[in-house]
Amino acid sequence: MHGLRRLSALSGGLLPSSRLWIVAFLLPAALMAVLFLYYPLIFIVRMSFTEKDTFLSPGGPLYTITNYLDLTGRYAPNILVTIKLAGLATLVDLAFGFPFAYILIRKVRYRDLVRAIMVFPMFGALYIAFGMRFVLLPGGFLTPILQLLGVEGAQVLYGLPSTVFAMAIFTFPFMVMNIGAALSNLDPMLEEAATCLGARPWQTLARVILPLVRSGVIAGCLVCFGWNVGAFAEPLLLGSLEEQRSLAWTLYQRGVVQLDYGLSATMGVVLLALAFSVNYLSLRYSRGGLVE
Amino acid sequence: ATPTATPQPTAPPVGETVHVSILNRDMTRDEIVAAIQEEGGLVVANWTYTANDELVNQFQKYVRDSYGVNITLTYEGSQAPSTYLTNLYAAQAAGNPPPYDVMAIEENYWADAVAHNAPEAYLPSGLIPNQALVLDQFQHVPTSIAFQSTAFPGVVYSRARAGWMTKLTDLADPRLRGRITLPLPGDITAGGVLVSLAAELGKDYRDPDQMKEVVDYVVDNLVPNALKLTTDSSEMQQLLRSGAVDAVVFWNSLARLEFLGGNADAGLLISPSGVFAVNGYLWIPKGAPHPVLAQIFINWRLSPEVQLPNDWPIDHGPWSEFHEGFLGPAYVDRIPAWFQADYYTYFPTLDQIQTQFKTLDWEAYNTGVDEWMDYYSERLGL
Amino acid sequence: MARVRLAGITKHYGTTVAVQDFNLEVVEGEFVTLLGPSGCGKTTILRIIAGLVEPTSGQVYFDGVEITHLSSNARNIGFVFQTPALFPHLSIAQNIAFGPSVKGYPQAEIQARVQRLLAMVDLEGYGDRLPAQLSGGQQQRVSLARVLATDPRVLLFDEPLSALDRNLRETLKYHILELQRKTKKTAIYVTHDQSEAFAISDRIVVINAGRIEQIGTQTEIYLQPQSPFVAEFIGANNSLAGQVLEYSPEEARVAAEGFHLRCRSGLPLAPGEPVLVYIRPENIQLLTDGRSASHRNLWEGTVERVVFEGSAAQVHVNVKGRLFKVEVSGAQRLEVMELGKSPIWLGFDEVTLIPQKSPR
Amino acid sequence: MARVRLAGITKHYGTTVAVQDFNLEVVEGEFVTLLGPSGCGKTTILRIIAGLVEPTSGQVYFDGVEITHLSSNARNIGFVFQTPALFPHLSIAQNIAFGPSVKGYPQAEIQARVQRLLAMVDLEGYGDRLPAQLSGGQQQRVSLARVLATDPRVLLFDEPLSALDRNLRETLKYHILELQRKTKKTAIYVTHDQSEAFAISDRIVVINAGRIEQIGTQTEIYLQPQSPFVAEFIGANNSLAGQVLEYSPEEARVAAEGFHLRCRSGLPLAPGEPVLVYIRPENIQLLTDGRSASHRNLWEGTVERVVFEGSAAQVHVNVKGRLFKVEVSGAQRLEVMELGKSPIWLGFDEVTLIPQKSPR
Amino acid sequence: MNLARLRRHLADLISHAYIWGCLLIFVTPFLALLSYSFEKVGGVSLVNYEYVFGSFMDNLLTSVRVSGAAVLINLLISLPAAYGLVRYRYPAKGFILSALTLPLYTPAAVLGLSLVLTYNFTYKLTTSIWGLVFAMVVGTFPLMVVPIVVALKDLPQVFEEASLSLGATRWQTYWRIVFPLIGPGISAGILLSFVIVFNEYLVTLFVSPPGVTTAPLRVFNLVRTAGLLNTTAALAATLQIISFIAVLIFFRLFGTRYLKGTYLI
Ligand SMILES: Nc1ncnc2c1ncn2[C@@H]1O[C@H](COP(=O)(O)OP(=O)(O)OP(=O)(O)O)[C@@H](O)[C@H]1O
Ligand SMILES: Nc1ncnc2c1ncn2[C@@H]1O[C@H](COP(=O)(O)OP(=O)(O)OP(=O)(O)O)[C@@H](O)[C@H]1O
Ligand SMILES: [Mg+2]
Ligand SMILES: [Mg+2]
Repeated sequence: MHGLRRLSALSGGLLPSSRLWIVAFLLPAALMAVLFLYYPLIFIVRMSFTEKDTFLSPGGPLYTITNYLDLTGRYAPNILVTIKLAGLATLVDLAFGFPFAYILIRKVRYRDLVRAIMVFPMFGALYIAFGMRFVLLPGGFLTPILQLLGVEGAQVLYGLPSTVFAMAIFTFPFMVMNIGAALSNLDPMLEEAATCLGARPWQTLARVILPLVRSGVIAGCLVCFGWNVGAFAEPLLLGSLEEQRSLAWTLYQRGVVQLDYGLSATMGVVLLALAFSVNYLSLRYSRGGLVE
Repeated sequence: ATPTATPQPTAPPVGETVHVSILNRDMTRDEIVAAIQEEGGLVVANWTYTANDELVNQFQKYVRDSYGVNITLTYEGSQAPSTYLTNLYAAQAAGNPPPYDVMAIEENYWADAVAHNAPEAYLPSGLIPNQALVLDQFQHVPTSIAFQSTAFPGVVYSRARAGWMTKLTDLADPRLRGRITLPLPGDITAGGVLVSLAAELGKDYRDPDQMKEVVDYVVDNLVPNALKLTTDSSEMQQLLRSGAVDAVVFWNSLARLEFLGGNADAGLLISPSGVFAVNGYLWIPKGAPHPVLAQIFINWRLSPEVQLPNDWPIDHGPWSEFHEGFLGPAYVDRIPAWFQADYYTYFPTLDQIQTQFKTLDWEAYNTGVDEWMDYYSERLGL
Repeated sequence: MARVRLAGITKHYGTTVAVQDFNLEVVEGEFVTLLGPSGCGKTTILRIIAGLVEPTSGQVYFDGVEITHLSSNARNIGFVFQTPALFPHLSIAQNIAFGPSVKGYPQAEIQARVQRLLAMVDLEGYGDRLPAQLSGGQQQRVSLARVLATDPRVLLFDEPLSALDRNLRETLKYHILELQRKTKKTAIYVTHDQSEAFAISDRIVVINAGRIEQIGTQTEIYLQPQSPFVAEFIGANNSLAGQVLEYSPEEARVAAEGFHLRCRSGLPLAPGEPVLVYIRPENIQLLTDGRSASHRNLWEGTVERVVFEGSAAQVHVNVKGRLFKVEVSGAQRLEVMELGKSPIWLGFDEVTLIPQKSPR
Repeated sequence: MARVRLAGITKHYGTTVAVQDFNLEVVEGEFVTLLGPSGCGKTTILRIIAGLVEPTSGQVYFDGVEITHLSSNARNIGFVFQTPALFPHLSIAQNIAFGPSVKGYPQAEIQARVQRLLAMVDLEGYGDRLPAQLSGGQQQRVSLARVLATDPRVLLFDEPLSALDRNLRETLKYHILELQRKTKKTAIYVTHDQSEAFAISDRIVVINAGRIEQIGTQTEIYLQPQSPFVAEFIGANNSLAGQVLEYSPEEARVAAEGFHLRCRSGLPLAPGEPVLVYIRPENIQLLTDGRSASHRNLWEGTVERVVFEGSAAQVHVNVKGRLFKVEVSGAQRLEVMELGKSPIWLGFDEVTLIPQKSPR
Repeated sequence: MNLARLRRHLADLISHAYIWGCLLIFVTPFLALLSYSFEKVGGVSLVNYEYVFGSFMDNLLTSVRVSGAAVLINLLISLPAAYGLVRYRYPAKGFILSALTLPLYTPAAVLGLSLVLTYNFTYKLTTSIWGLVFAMVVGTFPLMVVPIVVALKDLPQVFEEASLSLGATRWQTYWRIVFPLIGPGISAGILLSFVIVFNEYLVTLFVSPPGVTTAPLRVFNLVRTAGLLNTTAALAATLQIISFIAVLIFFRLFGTRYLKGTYLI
């Protein structure tokens, strides 16, 4: 309140300076967020306490907490798988993304071209998963190479490695973007200063670069993890039974296929909690200063 | 090929009327045309067909040719038929018109819908003279009629690599480790297989506890052999063809699709303990916004020209998807020449249909399925 | 402590020629400044010496040993950048300790050095602060200390003062000079500010478009510019193009754009030779009565404008339709404020003559 | 064209007081400069006049009419910003036409103005270019033209030259001055650069921490600073604190930090009164033999360091253990280069005295 | 000596090879789809693309309509929001921005489920396409607003001040100065939200009303029911090609500056 009142003094003559204006500017966005995000989310929290699809029945919903018991009991492995997949994909992103970002920012002149091509994964995990399956399926592009390596296609196709790999491709740009942003804020002069002071490349990396892009790395990891927690198409198309247990997919299976909306909503709530908490942290690391 | 054979129009000749029970009206041709014009289009819920482009074109053409009206046919393909029911029940509970005019999905869903009092009584109808072509065993008058007669989930296997297979329980054979696919839990694909397995294992599908024993058998003996749990037919086809798996558990139609696609190695396994048909049925939800077109569609779908579309410009593979066995004697002599030699390898004779295909007690099935299907999910960890 | 020699250094960036056939020898303990306008290649040369950029051709020698392709971290140089470039996550002491520590010096030795250097740059007690807690000038002093901590053979400075404000610049300039004198290290300093170059250098290398224009001491550069570029860059603002009329070792007579000039010239000039004539604003005296003056050249003109600038005043004088700038300092700068559009005399002796076809 | 009056303007930003009780009257056609260090509130005052910031209290009058709360777009002012702030998506001509066009002038009239103004700032033929295709100096000239296009009542300049390099600054400075003289518009100019202020102003307002320190012409400010702040800001570098020993209208005698000084003072001073003494480096003469000189003050010292800066040299002289700076210009600046640590005499007459408890 | 030089060149070579290797992996799925889409029994053919402009045209048009509506509404909401977030000072601004951008972090399946449970099942708003549109708007709002916020923050306030001091009204200032100058940011927002909405299938899978099948959903459904047909591959490839062309056009016009801070680049 006090801050708002001070507003007119701060903005002086430049801006239409009344509290009403701020409200007017932000109202449509707020309305939309509340109507189409927060209200439905609160709604599924309620739904997660109802039994199966009883909320549809004329007699009204039956309330229960068994969904949560189920989730922490029977579905605990599913939560763990979800976290495992997202975690591994994040690690893969980090391992490949850091050098990628470094080379991109420090050595590459055709950066816009690279960025344009890097947009491909963003078109959706669906295409990636289809494409990967298509490439890896026996008879696909990679079959000759795999045969050369003595691997049987089908073994590579379904399982942890291919699922994690597809997930990692999808979120790779997020990792590169975050680390790249941190790196481009890091003055190359600092690296040169370290070199001139006699530091070998690995000393420069360990003692100057890494400490200074730490927040970018953490933010990148968190964002990747947050997105991958909701992975759907990759486990469905590329996972074995184990990977297919990931929550977003089970949620769909339980809710839409088996009409257990209560349980499905519960999984939604858990996923949401996972994604939000992780991304809240990443916001703090990467974008807090955007408007403040 | 030029499409010549057009199904007979359902419209009465000028001057005469037909009785349309759903509207409880006698309608002249002009009234029907007016109704079609008014309705303008319809939505069909169906998840099985891939040749739906051609189907859409042909039906629109048929209406244009027969009544001189351009209409739109929306052919809703969805991966989960249960979504249709949820959408339908939700709309009906809200007092909204249902989102679909024709439901073309498996019998069990019809049974579920009946339990929800969702289907409309529309048979017999003057707009559906083709009803007469269909055997009684494929009719649930007044609410539904089959457009398939021999669909069932089962095993399709490689004759070359697994020619020794004779029954469903052979899927547990150690020779098949990592070389089969199984359906995901959830819908009738998994349900149908489990029911057939129950018969093979001597269990009663009506008893959920016995079905759980079947589930245990599957999880303990079959799942370890599975390369992938999937309900994605193309994936199965490709795996089968490339030799990555020796047998897949899916619908019987896959075998002939493979054959028609040039893979003569795919064989269809029919369990010695018999076959439970899980056919697709056509019904109209209560309050459907386009009842006249819905019935014209149903009638058209039942016509021999559409069941065995010899004159459409479509490939052999998709061709077979319109035909799931004879619905009655009227269809028998429409088998195309190019398929006659192999027809009875992949389709039963009318005789076999009438004697070997067993009907499920869908009420009993629907009462118990949630329980044991959930158990299946649980055992799989899904 | 080291001799630095650049032999025929050339550097191309794509089609840009940043440095062209650059030869320079810097002796031990000397303070050499590279002076030139923006983009002339100063930084590139410095970075080639530092090993941060590889020359397209040519060699770099330290103490007679070629090190052209030696990596930067093995050269033992001290590079002071335009910005302090302190490691923001390390304390001041850790920053200074960085060099010795990556070289694996013993801890006790490192601590001792840090303390000594903090004292040397007048920042005792600041060791535990982070760079962000220091002012710009203090930071630049820390960066000096950090560079000295590894006891480098050569000190390289790339416009280390240009990001600071004027007062700080003055102070730090002397600080740098004193440190260099104290440590007796060879220093190569880059700047585009001539007064900075004049203030601290033993020798100045004037660079234009990647080439050396002139090498010399401050006064050589200032009094005997050897090319129009140097003359203009050093600020001889009044320039005329003319021809030698007469030449004797004592005096040359030049006709330029309608003016007659008498001047001395170090170079022998042939009559008829085209020359550029530069007259520095601060070398001209304003005389209210010119007839009694003893200047070699004495012109009459009218004052067009007087601009008071504090410690000096700029007077623009119109002589035969051409404006000449005169810089007036001392007590006279206050008197000229009162001048209207009055007639006035310009008297001057020092004139710079540069043959127009002098080799560049 | 308009009189501008600020009456008791105060501006608070939260707890920061940016401007405190500011009173100023600028007459028609006058060129007034606000001079002060960074953060002293210059920009704030200018923006209050422009209507871009509302004062916390106090009034702004144009031609006697209060406009304190009038919105900026209704004031008819011309504001030239530090950066040219040309609209990058509009051509030069469209930029100039922007003001007249939002005011709905007829097209023909707008075109005529644009042409006239392009000519006025020497940019004919540049109308179709985009701002990015012009150099910084040209851009700033366009921004002048853009501002003049609406025929504003007052011209406001907020350090319009500080983003340009030195040479451009010189040229544009005169350009601005000439345009102002030609159009006879009231101008208020903000800068932190004293030589800029001296060069162009009718009157200078020296500001410190949001308050006026002194208002006066260039020479008043330079020769008679009325507070230690002004004296130091204007650059009287040698300062001493002392006490008046004797006072007569012709001469005051002061003892300061062990030195004796004789000087004139405009103010009457009582003996014993504490004063600050400022001696400008450029007011001191270096004499190799002091005994024959006629300066009021004559001190002996030794040269500590000579810094050649081109048109001048800085000599640091140690007198009784204290360093004094002397600026040497003219021919002597070359001679002092040769001075070693030799004894030397400082002679000077002009000394600035400021009572230490002078009201601020 | 020359060895040192060789080593540097080799390091450079490896660096660039690494970048291109990664890029190749990114585009492999697309290239696979593309090559498959040209396959036809007995050779290479464009015939599969006839379907894209035949029976898939409806889906494409639906996609275009949904994307268009979503992007437009998004823009109308985002412009004032961004202005209010950047140009005013008030407490908890960062919190408000976070709250508005959270949808980006909501797993699509959860967003879809919550919307379908709330609006389709509970409030029975099943038949309208607007549910889908708004689901898209809320999901991509952050992608629209963040580039605009970045552009506005990058836009020195001095342009607005200059405009005002030259006599322009506030509306004239917005229309003639602010909007054109944050054009690249607006375009970045449009690009990002378009690319995402245009390719979104998961939220659509939940919330699309009967009879409304967007192109990506069609791809998903077809692949799940009919397998990966050449024609489906053609549709999927077409979607990606359209998206990529949009990206290329944008990059050519505006570069990547305004994509910074948008999670994507
Ligand atoms: N990495 C690079 N790539 C391409 N061209 C470069 C690079 N570095 C410098 N140049 C070009 O080489 C020339 C010399 O640049 P350099 O930085 O050495 O000049 P400088 O004298 O230090 O200028 P300044 O005073 O502006 O720092 C310039 O034309 C510059 O544009
Ligand atoms: N919008 C603002 N919010 C808070 N404080 C401000 C604002 N604008 C200026 N100030 C403060 O008011 C004081 C005066 O600022 P102002 O910009 O007027 O100084 P200035 O003399 O123009 O300085 P400079 O020479 O650096 O431009 C400073 O302390 C500054 O930090
Ligand atoms: Mg440089
Ligand atoms: Mg300012």
